Amino acid sequence: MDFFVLMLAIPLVSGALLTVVGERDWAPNLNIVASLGTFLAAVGLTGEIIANGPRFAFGEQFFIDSLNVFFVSLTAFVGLTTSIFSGPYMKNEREHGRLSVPRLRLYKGMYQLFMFTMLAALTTNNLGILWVAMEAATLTTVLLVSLYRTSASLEAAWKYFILCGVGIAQALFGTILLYFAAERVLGESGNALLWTHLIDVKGSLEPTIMALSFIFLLVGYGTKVGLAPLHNWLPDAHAEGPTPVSAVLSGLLLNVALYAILRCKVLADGALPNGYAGNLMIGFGLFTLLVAAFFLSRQKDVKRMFAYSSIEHMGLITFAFGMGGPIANFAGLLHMTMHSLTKSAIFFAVGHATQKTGTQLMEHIRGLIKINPLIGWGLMLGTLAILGMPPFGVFASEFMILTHAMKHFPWATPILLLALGVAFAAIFGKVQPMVFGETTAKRLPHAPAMTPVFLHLGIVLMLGLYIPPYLTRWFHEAARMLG
Amino acid sequence: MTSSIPLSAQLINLFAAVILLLGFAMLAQRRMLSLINLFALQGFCLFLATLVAAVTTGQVHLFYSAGLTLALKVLLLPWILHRLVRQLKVKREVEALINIPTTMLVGIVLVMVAFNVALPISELSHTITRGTLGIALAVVMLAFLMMITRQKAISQVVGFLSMENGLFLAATSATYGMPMVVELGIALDVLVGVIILGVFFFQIRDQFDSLDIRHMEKLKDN
Amino acid sequence: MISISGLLGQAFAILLALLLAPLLSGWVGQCRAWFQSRTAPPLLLPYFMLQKLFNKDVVLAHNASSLFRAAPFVIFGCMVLACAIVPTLSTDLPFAPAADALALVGVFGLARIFIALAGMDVGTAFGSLGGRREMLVGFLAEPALLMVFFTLAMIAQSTSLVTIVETLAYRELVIYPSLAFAGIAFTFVSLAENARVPVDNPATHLELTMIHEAMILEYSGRHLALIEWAASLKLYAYSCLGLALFFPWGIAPGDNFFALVAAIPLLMFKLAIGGFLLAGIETVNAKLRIFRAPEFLGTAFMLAVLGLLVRLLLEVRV
Amino acid sequence: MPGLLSLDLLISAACAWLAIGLAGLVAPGNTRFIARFLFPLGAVIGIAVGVVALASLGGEAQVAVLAIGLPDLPFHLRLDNLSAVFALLLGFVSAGISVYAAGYFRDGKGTAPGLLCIEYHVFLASMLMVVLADDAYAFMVAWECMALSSFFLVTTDHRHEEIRRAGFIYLLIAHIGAIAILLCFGVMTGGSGDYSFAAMRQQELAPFWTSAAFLLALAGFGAKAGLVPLHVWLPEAHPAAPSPVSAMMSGVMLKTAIYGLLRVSFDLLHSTIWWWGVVALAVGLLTAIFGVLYSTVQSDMKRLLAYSSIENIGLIAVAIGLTLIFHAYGMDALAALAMTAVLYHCLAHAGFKSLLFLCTGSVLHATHERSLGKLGGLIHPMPWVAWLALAGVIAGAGLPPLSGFVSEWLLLQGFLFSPGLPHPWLNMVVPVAAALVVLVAALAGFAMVKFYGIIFLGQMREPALKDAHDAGPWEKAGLVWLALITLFLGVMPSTVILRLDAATRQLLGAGLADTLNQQGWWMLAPISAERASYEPLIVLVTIAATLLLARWLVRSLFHGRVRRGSPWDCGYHFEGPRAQDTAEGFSQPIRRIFEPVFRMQRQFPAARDAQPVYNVKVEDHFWYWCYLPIARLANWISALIVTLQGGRIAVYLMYSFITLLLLLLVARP
Repeated sequence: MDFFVLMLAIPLVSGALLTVVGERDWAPNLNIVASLGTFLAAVGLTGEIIANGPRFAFGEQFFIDSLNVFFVSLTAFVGLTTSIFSGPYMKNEREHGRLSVPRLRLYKGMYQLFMFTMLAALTTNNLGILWVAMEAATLTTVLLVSLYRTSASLEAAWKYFILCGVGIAQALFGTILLYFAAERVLGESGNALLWTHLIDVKGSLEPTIMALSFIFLLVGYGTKVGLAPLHNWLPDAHAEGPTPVSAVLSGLLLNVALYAILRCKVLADGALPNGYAGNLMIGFGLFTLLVAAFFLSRQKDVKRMFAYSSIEHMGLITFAFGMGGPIANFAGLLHMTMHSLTKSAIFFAVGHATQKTGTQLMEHIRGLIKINPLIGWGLMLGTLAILGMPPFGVFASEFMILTHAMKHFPWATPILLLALGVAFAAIFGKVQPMVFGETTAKRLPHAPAMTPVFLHLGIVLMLGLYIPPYLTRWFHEAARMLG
Repeated sequence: MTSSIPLSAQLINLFAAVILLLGFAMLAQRRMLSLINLFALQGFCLFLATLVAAVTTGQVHLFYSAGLTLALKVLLLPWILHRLVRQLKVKREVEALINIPTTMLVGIVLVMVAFNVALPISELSHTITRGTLGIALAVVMLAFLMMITRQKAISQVVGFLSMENGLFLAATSATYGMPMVVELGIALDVLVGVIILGVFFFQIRDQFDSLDIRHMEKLKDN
Repeated sequence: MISISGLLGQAFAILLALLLAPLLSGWVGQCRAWFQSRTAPPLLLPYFMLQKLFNKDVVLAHNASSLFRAAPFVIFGCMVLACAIVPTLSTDLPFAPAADALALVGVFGLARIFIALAGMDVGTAFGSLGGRREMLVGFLAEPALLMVFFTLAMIAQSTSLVTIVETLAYRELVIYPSLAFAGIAFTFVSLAENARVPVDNPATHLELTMIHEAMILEYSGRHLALIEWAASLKLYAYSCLGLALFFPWGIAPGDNFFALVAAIPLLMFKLAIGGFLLAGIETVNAKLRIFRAPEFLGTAFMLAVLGLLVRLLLEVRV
Repeated sequence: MPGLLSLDLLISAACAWLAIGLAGLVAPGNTRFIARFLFPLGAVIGIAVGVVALASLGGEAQVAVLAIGLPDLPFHLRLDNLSAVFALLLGFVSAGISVYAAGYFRDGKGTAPGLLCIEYHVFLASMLMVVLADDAYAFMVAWECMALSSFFLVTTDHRHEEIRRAGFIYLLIAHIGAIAILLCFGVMTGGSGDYSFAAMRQQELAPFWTSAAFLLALAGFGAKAGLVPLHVWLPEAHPAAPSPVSAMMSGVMLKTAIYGLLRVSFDLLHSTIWWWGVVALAVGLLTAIFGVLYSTVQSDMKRLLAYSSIENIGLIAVAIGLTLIFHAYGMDALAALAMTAVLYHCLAHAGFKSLLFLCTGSVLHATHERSLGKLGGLIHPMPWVAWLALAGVIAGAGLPPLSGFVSEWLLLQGFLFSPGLPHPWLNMVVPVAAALVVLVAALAGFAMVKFYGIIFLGQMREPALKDAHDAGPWEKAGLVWLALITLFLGVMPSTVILRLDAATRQLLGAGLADTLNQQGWWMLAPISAERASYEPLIVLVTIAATLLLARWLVRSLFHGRVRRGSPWDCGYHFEGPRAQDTAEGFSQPIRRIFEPVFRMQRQFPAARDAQPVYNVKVEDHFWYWCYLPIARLANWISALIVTLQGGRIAVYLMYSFITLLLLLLVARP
């Protein structure tokens, strides 16, 4: 059977199934098995693409090349580890009485559907379907964010819904404009939203329309990425939702939104001269980075703080892609990978830490290393990794971004370094007392799942010291595709 | 110049103008039910505009679009909203952030901006209804303004839906519709979105005893 | 290369230093008494003192440590080395390359550290007070002394004492204004380093202002003898250093035996004059409060730096 | 090919250290296995590193490219003479510290011994990689690993708030420094995008950019080395860390920063501009004076040593400045003299400061007390530690015949040549700087006397000190090893400098070997014997001979009776230990004379207080002048920025709207 169809079908079917039977004892295992199946299918698909080159599916509606297969495998992998993590996490939540059985069902069902929407968004060739899938991803996660039904989580979900809904409406307007421009070249054949067709004619698209279109797309999908000042939903949603959801939001959804921008940027670059799109992204990236860095020092809630850290890294990645060129794109892709892996690992550790201490307020979390060294070290190493300390891979990508910026955009380097320095001081100053010191934590009814944390960190560590050649080739190819 | 424009285009332009007018009306309207009715009316004009475009060009999927608009924007969504308003007992909008005359002035400025932005594009368009793109953008912006100024969750949602109307207008009138699969997807998303919102309203009212979004300002950093 | 005569001359210089040093202290004491219209103690009093102290029992405090017992010997060793380095009679000193002017300061510093530590060892109030003040004087005096040496080293293009003396004594006579500054600074430093008025008073006990005496309060018997001997050796070394640097005439060049013989009375004559002047200075000055000492030494430092600048400004032709 | 062998051996040594560290994780709780087996094994490897580096001195540079690293930039490694000098330092000094640590980490308090083992050995391996790295990425990775592992070591006992704070400040400043270093590398690539050092050597930069690179390097490496005003982490982190770690950080890690500065200034950058030297000299002098003054007024023995490390780093920076000045004017023989002083002081300081820190470790173990005010008289229960510490103290005070004096002597000799500089201002100002160097050296003596006298001499200030015990055999072995290094460096300067010559020759094209070879091995005369000479062995032998002879004569001529009695104390009633100087009292003259330098809060007793309390707290001006304003500024900015997140959804929508409008109106192409 076709790997691609399997990869989309498994989460869709299991999502539907879990919505019905999600309260059973074996439901968490089904969740894991489904994620594993998705992951294996994604691996198979990756192998196929690497071996045979790009391919279509469902006519020309879906298209998989080395760029999006990279995102697909990353998404499927983090999806798998998150499902492993969420098993014990959700059990503990239920023991604490924060979640009822129907909610658990909702969680598992929506989780799989969310994976489906992301995978669909990543693999579609049709920019319209991309939009539909992005909107659907918002809808599924809104329910996940408000899972606890507390006033705070409702507020967060409401803001998430409205802001992202409005944002994504801008993206739709951008898509319409794009279609408008493409139609003039491609005619009304219905192919005018297919990326593979658009890429062939990108040079002849009308620049005025493309510029407007890209602005709308950037503002629209940028809201979803969390670019400042469109980011306001992000910390709320991350902090108030269940931790596995924070992990996938931060680790995956932001990537997918950025992926959407990247696809549009390739078209805009073809139509517009002088790196217009790139400059816009550089501007947004730097502003986001700087703003997020200064936000960090005022945080009290641990998940909120790491949400801002995600914004910061998204700014950095946007900046990298804005610079363009093979090296910066490579660095951007690498940084996306590292950020996804590291940030989800951090959220896993944070999730257990908050369960143990019963609070998300950092001033009340102390001495994690004492009550459970694995959680403590997981959080500590994850934080150091996300702050760009070698030998973790985040440093590798930051090094490449910085060096590239120094070469081509020297004026931006002080801003980058200032932001990174401020972020370091803010985050590390808060995490260190949480990990070290005397403890206030208690034992959990279910043993925490720390394997995903160290699995992620292990990969990040390995990639910091050694990037296997086939991965390099793959990244290079993907980076070349971005121009 | 004007005489050379065919009747169908004049009709579409007319409906587009009415949609814009309704956008202003919604901006000024405080009563919740009237707001929803205005929204339904706007959807109806959209339906008419799409229908005219469909008849003129003879494209089949525009007929589907028109049907979809009629079903969703004119009938289903207003009906759901009506039910919600009645069940949640939300009568009136509380005083807006900015008073209504000022809002209208800002709205007029926005319309000028939108026209200005859309002007270069309209000149490039070869469809008969190229002027509508500016109007569509203006409707989107007015809806945006409405979302900013309103204090009730429901009126924000109406604003959101009105924005979708603007987008639909752009899609159907200016470009003669997107590919069918996309339009279906969009419609599905809107529908699911409204249903989820409906569920949400009840949860919000249970939590906050009100649908006033001013209660939802707890999550902040300063 | 090292010659037999050189070695003999070196040994003789050391012996002479060991013998003459107490005499110099006695002479200064006698002059002081004259200045103060007192009956002078015998000139050989320091020798009697040493004899007496060596014969006495050592009374050690209960908690005196091994360092306390070792320190007098170390200090004595340092001072002997210092006397061996300073050209007193001849410039043919096999030991001279072992330490130049900078190292000489270091050797004095080593002795200072030991005496300060020994002062702190028993743990009395006076002992640590003395140690602290000694280090205070030390860190103020050393830079000034170094600057003096720098001035001279720049004149002679060398820090080797022998080379300096040879330059000043045997080459054509040039008037160096910088030397005047350096000389005054050196005098100031010598007074401070040898625990003389106006910085310290060697003749007092039971004063809260004492420095040197406070450190050695707990010493007795042969230990005290060695320390006293070392103190007079230090005075001798400084005096000879001053004479060698500023009045180098008469120091025998190389292994000229006759010049060496002639140098002895000349040295004694110069030392006598120097001792007399020292006593004079001590008499006309009052002991300074301890926190005036930094000002005093600061002046010395300023003078030394001025000397250096004068040297650089007026005397160096670039 | 035998040439490549020594680099390979060093790489293997780094791997072996890593392996030892990982072995510690196998049985993290087994103190016996880790302390008695792994740490001594690490020491053996340390000696091997030292020997290999020593053997490779003077040889051709060896390069290797590892398969790890970035895709376009694999790890380049290079062993040249400069690296070899610092690898030698690392190897020999770390051997002593590791042996000591084998006895020190016995009870495994706080962090588990296995974790300590891995942190410690990763620290060692990363320092070795720092000196071997030959491209910016490898260097940065090793550099930050070094910072990170040492951070974890510093926070070993993380239960205390102030230790965590110390660790935080340390890592923060290390990170800022690393950023500056990275920028410096970026500047040095000159836009070529090639980050290997080999490519940087090829770059011809404009003077502006070379100066920028130098200043960035000075700031970046200065942050690690502890140059003012980036020193604030140092007096916090050193006392917080376990003593072997303090020893390692102070003795070895600070030197890697010096290594980096030398590598950038003399190897990677081609031209030298004279004012760089002036900057380095000025910063160094400021650092040295600041460090030594603060070191004299400390009441915590490890803080005292930490400030003393700042002072020594300042002196090294002064020497670097002098080297730069000479080098800029093409006076390379003199530059070599000053460079020798730099390298020698690195070695000397590594030896004696590690020794002193380890001694404080033994004291800490024996008494559980770091505050000088509660120590005293420890020479009685701990004679070994006390006498070995004396060697460190003499070297630290810069006195003959031990190691510290040699480098100071060389430095002063260098200063003596500065009037020959062909620059109308420098040839006058620079010699005067020498006076300040001497002031620093003399004040260091003050600090050292305070350190030694208050810890080891006098009466015990607390009754519990009677139960103190001397160091164990492992600790003694480590201390003796370091004391021997100090002694060797002190008395055999010519031998050592002849080895160092290869490094100065590589960096400057000149060295001291030619002149030194003309004289005997015992004589140090860098220019000529007439010009200046120093024979520490003769000094030592003379003093020792006189001492022994005097003792023998006194013993044989006189009776030599000894009685014990209570102290005389000038006839006063002999008070208890409270009558001695406290740590604060001892430094009172310094505080008084240099009052403006300190930020002091004093509390005086009133005349009729029943329990008079005197309290003095000395703080760092720089903290209030530099750091707090920056922190406040950052705080203010972030307070401003968080208003973006005000909680109102209408406002959020407005941001989005305004952004869109702005882009539509302003940012159209």
